Amino acid sequence: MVSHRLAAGGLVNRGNALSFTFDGKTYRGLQGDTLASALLANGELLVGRSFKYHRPRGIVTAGSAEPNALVTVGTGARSEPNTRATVAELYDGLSAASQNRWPSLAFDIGAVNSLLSPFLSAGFYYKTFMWPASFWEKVYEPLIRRAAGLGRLVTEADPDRYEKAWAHCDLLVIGSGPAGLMAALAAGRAGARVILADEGFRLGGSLLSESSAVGGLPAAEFAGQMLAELATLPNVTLMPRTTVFGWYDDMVFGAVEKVQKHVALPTPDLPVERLWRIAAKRAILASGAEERPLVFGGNDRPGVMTAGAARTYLNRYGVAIGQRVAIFTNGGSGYALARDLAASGVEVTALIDARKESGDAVPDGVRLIRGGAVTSTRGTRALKGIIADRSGFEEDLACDALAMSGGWSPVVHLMCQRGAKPVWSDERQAFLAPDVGAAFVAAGSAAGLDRLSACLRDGADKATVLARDLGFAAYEAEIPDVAGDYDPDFAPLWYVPGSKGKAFVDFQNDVTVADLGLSQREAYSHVEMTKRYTTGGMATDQGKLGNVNTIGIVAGMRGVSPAEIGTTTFRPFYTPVSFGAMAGTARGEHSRPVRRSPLHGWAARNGAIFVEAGPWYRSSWFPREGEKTWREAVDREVRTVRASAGLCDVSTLGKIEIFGPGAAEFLNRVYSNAFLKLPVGKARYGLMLREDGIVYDDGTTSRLSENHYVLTTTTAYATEVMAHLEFAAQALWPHLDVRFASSSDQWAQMSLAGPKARIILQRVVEDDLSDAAFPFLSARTVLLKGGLAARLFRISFSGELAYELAVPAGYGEAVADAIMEAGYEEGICAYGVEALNVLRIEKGHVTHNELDGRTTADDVGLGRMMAMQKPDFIGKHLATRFGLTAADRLQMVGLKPVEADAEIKAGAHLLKENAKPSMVNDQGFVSSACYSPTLNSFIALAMLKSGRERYGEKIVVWDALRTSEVLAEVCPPVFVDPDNKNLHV
Amino acid sequence: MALVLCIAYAKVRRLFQDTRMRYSAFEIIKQAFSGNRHWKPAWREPQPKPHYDVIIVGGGGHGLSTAYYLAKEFGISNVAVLEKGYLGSGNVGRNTTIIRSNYLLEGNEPFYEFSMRLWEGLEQDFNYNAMVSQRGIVNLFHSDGQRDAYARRGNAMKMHGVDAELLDRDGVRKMMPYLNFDHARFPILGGLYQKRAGTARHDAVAWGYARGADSRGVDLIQQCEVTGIRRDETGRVLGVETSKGFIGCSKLALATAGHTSVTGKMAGLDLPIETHVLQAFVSEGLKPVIHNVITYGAGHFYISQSDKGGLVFGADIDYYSSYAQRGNLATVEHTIEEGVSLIPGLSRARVLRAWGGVMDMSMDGSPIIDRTPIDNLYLNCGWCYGGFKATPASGFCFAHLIAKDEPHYTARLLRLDRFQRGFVVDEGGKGPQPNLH
Amino acid sequence: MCEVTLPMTLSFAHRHVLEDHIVGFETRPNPHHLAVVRRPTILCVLAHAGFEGGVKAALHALEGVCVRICGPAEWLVVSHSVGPEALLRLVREIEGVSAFDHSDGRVLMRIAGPNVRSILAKCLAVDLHRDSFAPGASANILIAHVAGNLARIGEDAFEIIVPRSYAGTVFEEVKEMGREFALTAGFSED
Amino acid sequence: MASLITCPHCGVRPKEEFSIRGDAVPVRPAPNAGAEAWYAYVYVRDNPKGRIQEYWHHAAGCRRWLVVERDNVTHEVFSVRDAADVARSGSGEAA
Repeated sequence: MVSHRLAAGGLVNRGNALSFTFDGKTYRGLQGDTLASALLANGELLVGRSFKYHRPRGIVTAGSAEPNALVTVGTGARSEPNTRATVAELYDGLSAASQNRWPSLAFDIGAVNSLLSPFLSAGFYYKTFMWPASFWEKVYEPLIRRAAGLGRLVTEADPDRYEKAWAHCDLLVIGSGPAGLMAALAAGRAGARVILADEGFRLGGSLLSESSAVGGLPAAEFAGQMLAELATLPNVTLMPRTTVFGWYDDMVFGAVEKVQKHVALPTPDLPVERLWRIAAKRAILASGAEERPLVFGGNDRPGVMTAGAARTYLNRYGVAIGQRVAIFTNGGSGYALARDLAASGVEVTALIDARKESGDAVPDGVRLIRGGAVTSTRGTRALKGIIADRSGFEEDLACDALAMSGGWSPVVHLMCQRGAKPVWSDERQAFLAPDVGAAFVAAGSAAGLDRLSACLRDGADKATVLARDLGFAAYEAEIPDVAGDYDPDFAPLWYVPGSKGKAFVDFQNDVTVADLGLSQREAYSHVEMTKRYTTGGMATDQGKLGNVNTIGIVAGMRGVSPAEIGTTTFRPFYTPVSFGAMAGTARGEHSRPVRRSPLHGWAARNGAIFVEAGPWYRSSWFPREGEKTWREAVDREVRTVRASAGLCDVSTLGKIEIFGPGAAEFLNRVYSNAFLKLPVGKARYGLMLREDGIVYDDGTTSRLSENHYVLTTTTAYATEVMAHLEFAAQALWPHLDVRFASSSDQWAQMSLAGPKARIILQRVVEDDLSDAAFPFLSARTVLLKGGLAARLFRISFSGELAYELAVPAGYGEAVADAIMEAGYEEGICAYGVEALNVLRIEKGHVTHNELDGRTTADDVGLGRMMAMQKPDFIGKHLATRFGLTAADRLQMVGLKPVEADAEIKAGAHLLKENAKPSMVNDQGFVSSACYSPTLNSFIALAMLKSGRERYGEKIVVWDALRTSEVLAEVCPPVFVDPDNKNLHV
Repeated sequence: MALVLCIAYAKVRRLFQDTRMRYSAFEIIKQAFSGNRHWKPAWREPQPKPHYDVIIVGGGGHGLSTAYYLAKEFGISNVAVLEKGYLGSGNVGRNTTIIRSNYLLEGNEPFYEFSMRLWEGLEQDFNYNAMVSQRGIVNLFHSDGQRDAYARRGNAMKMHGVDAELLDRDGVRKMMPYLNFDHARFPILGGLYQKRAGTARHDAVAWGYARGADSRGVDLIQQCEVTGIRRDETGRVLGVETSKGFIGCSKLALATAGHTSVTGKMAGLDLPIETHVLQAFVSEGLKPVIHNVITYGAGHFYISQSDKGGLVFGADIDYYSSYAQRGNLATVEHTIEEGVSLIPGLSRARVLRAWGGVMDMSMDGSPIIDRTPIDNLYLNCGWCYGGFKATPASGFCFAHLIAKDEPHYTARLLRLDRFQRGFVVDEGGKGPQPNLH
Repeated sequence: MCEVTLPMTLSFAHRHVLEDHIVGFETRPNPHHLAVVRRPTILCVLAHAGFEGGVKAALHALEGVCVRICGPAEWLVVSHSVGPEALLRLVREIEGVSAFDHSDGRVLMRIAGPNVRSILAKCLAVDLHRDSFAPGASANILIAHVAGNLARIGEDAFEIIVPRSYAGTVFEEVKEMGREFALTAGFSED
Repeated sequence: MASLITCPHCGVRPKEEFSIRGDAVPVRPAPNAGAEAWYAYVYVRDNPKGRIQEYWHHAAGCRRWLVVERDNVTHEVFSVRDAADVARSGSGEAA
């Protein structure tokens, strides 16, 4: 390979050589290179393969719109597919590999598709692969899928860190080229909080590629000088390597900062990428302009790139894109490149200008072909020559690089992400930024300006206006002179007539002019349909490079202005954003915040197995030595509770302190049952409905003093119920004098249940707990021995004599330990939510398995809790609708298998004996099921059509999903102590 | 005169059917040898006639499929589809392409299974490859309670004769080893698997129906925005005011999900609907890695990989009312957090594009296919997240309703008055708050 | 009745929820440090309709307390010198007040250092520039995905109060976000 | 709006701090208003395209319910008021 690095020039650090590999081969680059510039410097033209035809492809741009030079960077779990080599900052040890080729980049079997291309026209797959029907999944689709995609995703977990942050500023400047720099400086000097963000690793934007002198200095030096001043301003934040990818409502911008993408081994103290949400009062889009490729036969040959890219490689990286460079242009841009190449001593084969005349200066010794065009190119994996056509006269010119310039399109993407469409300008032959209001304006070439001097002034002017608008004193910026400024003005040339071979508009997706023609002939004429049918603009560059050409060509085919065609919809993201940056730290075990019960440590010490329950980890069961299955542990825990006593952590229940003279009335309205007359010192079970008459949640509420209640919710609905009550208090009945706040975290709450519960608890509690002194449903503050105040409630979910004791969270573990010690001789055990579930099923108590958002109070046998005599409560008025009171509704029943050892599982459905399974015959379903060690049988709660009329009926528990059918008897849903004798002992 | 018109019409209609170009491998080869210059337009671009038997408002998936089935199954082809944008510019062009029939309730399961059956024969039926790919869907569960709920759903499916399997953790791992099994906040316990579910190429569905309807004589009129509904003194619909003038009709059918409240209001309808935006996303193209459709049970996240290699995924709606087809960053982040939590390897992939679809969120999360209090006005709306998979059955059942004035059996419970009568079809049990469905 | 020999009086050890998170050798505080206060007094105070202004004024008049704003007519009253019972008695004397002890329901941390705002910018969305969140300001706010309360107690010092059950998550997340600045963490001396 | 809401009590806050309930225009009927009124309150939504009022709950902030008046096409916010103030003023109209 011939080195393409020039002896001098560029902003690369020639004293710092970096070693990297591409497809296993080792190369040298320089600090300051991108991977693309380093590959070019090494003479590597072929860097990728296209999507459909697997055509050999080279680097086309020097920026983020690159469609071809996509490589996989990194190895192992750090592999990153589809990385644009043109923006990948080179570092020592970088390892890159080409994609979408087999067996190798130089020899790719898939290239046979190119020969088949007549059959693979746009949308061909919609017209075939339909016969026979079964072949799509079996034959055709696997073939298509094998060809799909570009890079390969590694499925290992990412070893690196990511962060997210917020930033706030008066003015966000997007882009650090001439307009952006001047804007930041003007607003910064005026005292505004400025953020200057740029996707590049070196700030300065196009100034870094410029050969003009600005303010008497080389452009890059001028940029350096301005940046140095900006760095001294405390109110200015410079954010290199930061791509603003999205503009969202309320002037919030999404940006991603590559913090450590330029090191081989990232330090774990920093993220590799950081997602920024930038809340800006004002913003300036100074994102520059994108050069359009020209569309002619073979315009995708490796060695063909945009003139601006060629100029960047030359001026910024000191790399000539070839030894003999031809230039094909329709405007001043090609001339600027010709002058710079000539000045650097690179041979310019010919400068072919599609225009018949222009005032642009041609450097000495460069052959100018006016009114000419390139109609095709030669070479397979690298450009060997071009066919230039002037007035029908064809000439074969040997060259190893071709720079093309089809004019410039302002980069207006961000401004169009919120619905506004860019506006076609006949004068500029480009789509310009829409007016999106005064808070966000474009400046410089993003605003359609062309000359450097104009861009510098525009940036300063616009920032001055915005800063003044925010109340900052106006600052008149001096605008530096530009020596060697040129006019990149151009004449439209959408497509070179007479082109031979494929002329591409979308390089990556292999969309050609012929494909566009086909889409129009077939009536996919709206630009969105054209896009969707041809896939033009749907590649990883999202049409940055090709879309305007597509629009121009389609406009030409239809004989209308591009304005009439319009653009497709711009949507985030400006450039692709890693999932890692978007996820930040929320991944793996940290994907959601964890809530820990104050009794977590106690449960862990007692051997608990924890289970995820919403944000919580709840103690599920407490296996003891010798217990082989969870069932053994649960059965023992249940038996112990029924025979003696058990202690269970119920701290996760929601607890709300309710105060005020209006509290009673408030509770009376949010619960379906009566609450006005709840005595002080008493708890009551309450049922809460939604306004549609369906049960929402249940729990107990206790009156601690005249105007102070504590309400409990289920664990699952704690958050929702709190919001529901706040809504009722604030939006429905603001005149009620009631105030409340959550106290869920204040209390460690434990349920002590079982016939021995009182004896054990009395050993810890000072107050008299006899049934007379503390009867069922008592609720009040008691003193523990030693003086600690606690709340004690005599309520039961298990159906046994039970208490719930609440102590300040920090004491929870100590108190639980004391109770366990106090109950040691009674054989007390810790029990978890699994045993709790068995206990409540045996007792016929409902949970959200039954209250699944479709059940009424009556459905679950709680019809008596609908206090319809109350004038109003939430859910009262729609609860009487026909559908909610129909006789064939599902009602809660119990089920007992006819054969005791037959297992019933929740989720099974119910069928009449000998009935054919069908939705019409479906009788209901099993909502909860368990093995009952008390009854020595599986039991279940089920929702059955007209269930309460069907006690005694045999019914089939149909579980085809788990291939089980069990005959069961329908029974009342309370399996133990139906008369509640145990509660009142 | 009328007779002459009828004969002329019949001739024209036959002409369309006769000259309809059949798509096939043979045709592709034949066309290739003439430089692909002789492909015919997929559909006409007609001017509206003064009057149609049926006008369908909305040229999205549901409107087009309704037109197709009206013409093909019910013999009504004097039909116009009025589309304010381009064909398929509704949510059919803006979704995550999932098709499935794994529902719980009697109001839904038979309907979506009917849709699934239609999907299975769709491409041969309308001679267009919509890439219906029955690659299977796995709904992951992460707790015992969730397993029970999925078991209940799977058994409901089987009750209706639909395929369903309950996978355990090992079964899931075998099928999708790249999921987060070892460091998950919410461990994967198993999944409900429907093999026959999958994806379809969304745009092609619209195009296939459009081409099929057009070839049967339906006028597909694009860039034609309905601005009003003209009714006589009895309230009957006479026709619609449009950006292309007044167009009369005997029956008017609305298939404008996302904007149903707006079009409904033109006829004075008040509906149980709120409009919300749902974002969806696609990654850069990657070599095939995800072979089926996955839903994450510990959050709301779903993902599949397209035949082009892009990972197509989505999650929750943005929760606020919106008619803007764009969403907010917080939802993007949330969605991708869910994704990386479920599939750690996604971290180094890149998301390419986000888009937003506006949806009718109904008050129980289920759609409405019904007559309205106005005699000759028909309603198809309330599709929430689920409209794409319903496209065939929605069109078929709506066509049935329009043609016969009685509901198709599978859509009989999707009635407008179900809220008033208390027969909601609340698959999620979330109650009357539309953004929770 | 069984006889169990349990002492007539029990003494229960109080345990801080972050004991599990701050273990082993405590590093010397760096310039960036996260200090967890062991047992502050924290009351939740609510004013009833019509008494908002009076309650607010009376709370601010209390000695030895800091008043943190939660929302309209809702405050956290924090003290490092007055115990919960005593403070509750004082607060309940104010007309139109309802209050309860939340000292065990909340965890209080202080974070300080020259780059403290950069650390917090990774944990919360609000602009902490002194023009919009000056020393003395406090508010309920989402911190590390958890609803908590933030107060600015100095130019480069903030106080974070979060629910006890979530404190571990918040503590770990703040520490993680502080790695860039070598943030240290430990129980405070007071 | 979709990014930031200016809470009347807490100032500018991100969307993540809020949960959203839906249309804030329907007013809960009197207990004896009749089935039709209750049906309309619970189920029927005007759902206009344009200016709307919506309930937002500042769940991670002051925990107040807010009535956000906004445009559901442009996402512009016109006002954010405490829901209790709106309810006390007797109607959904601007006080």
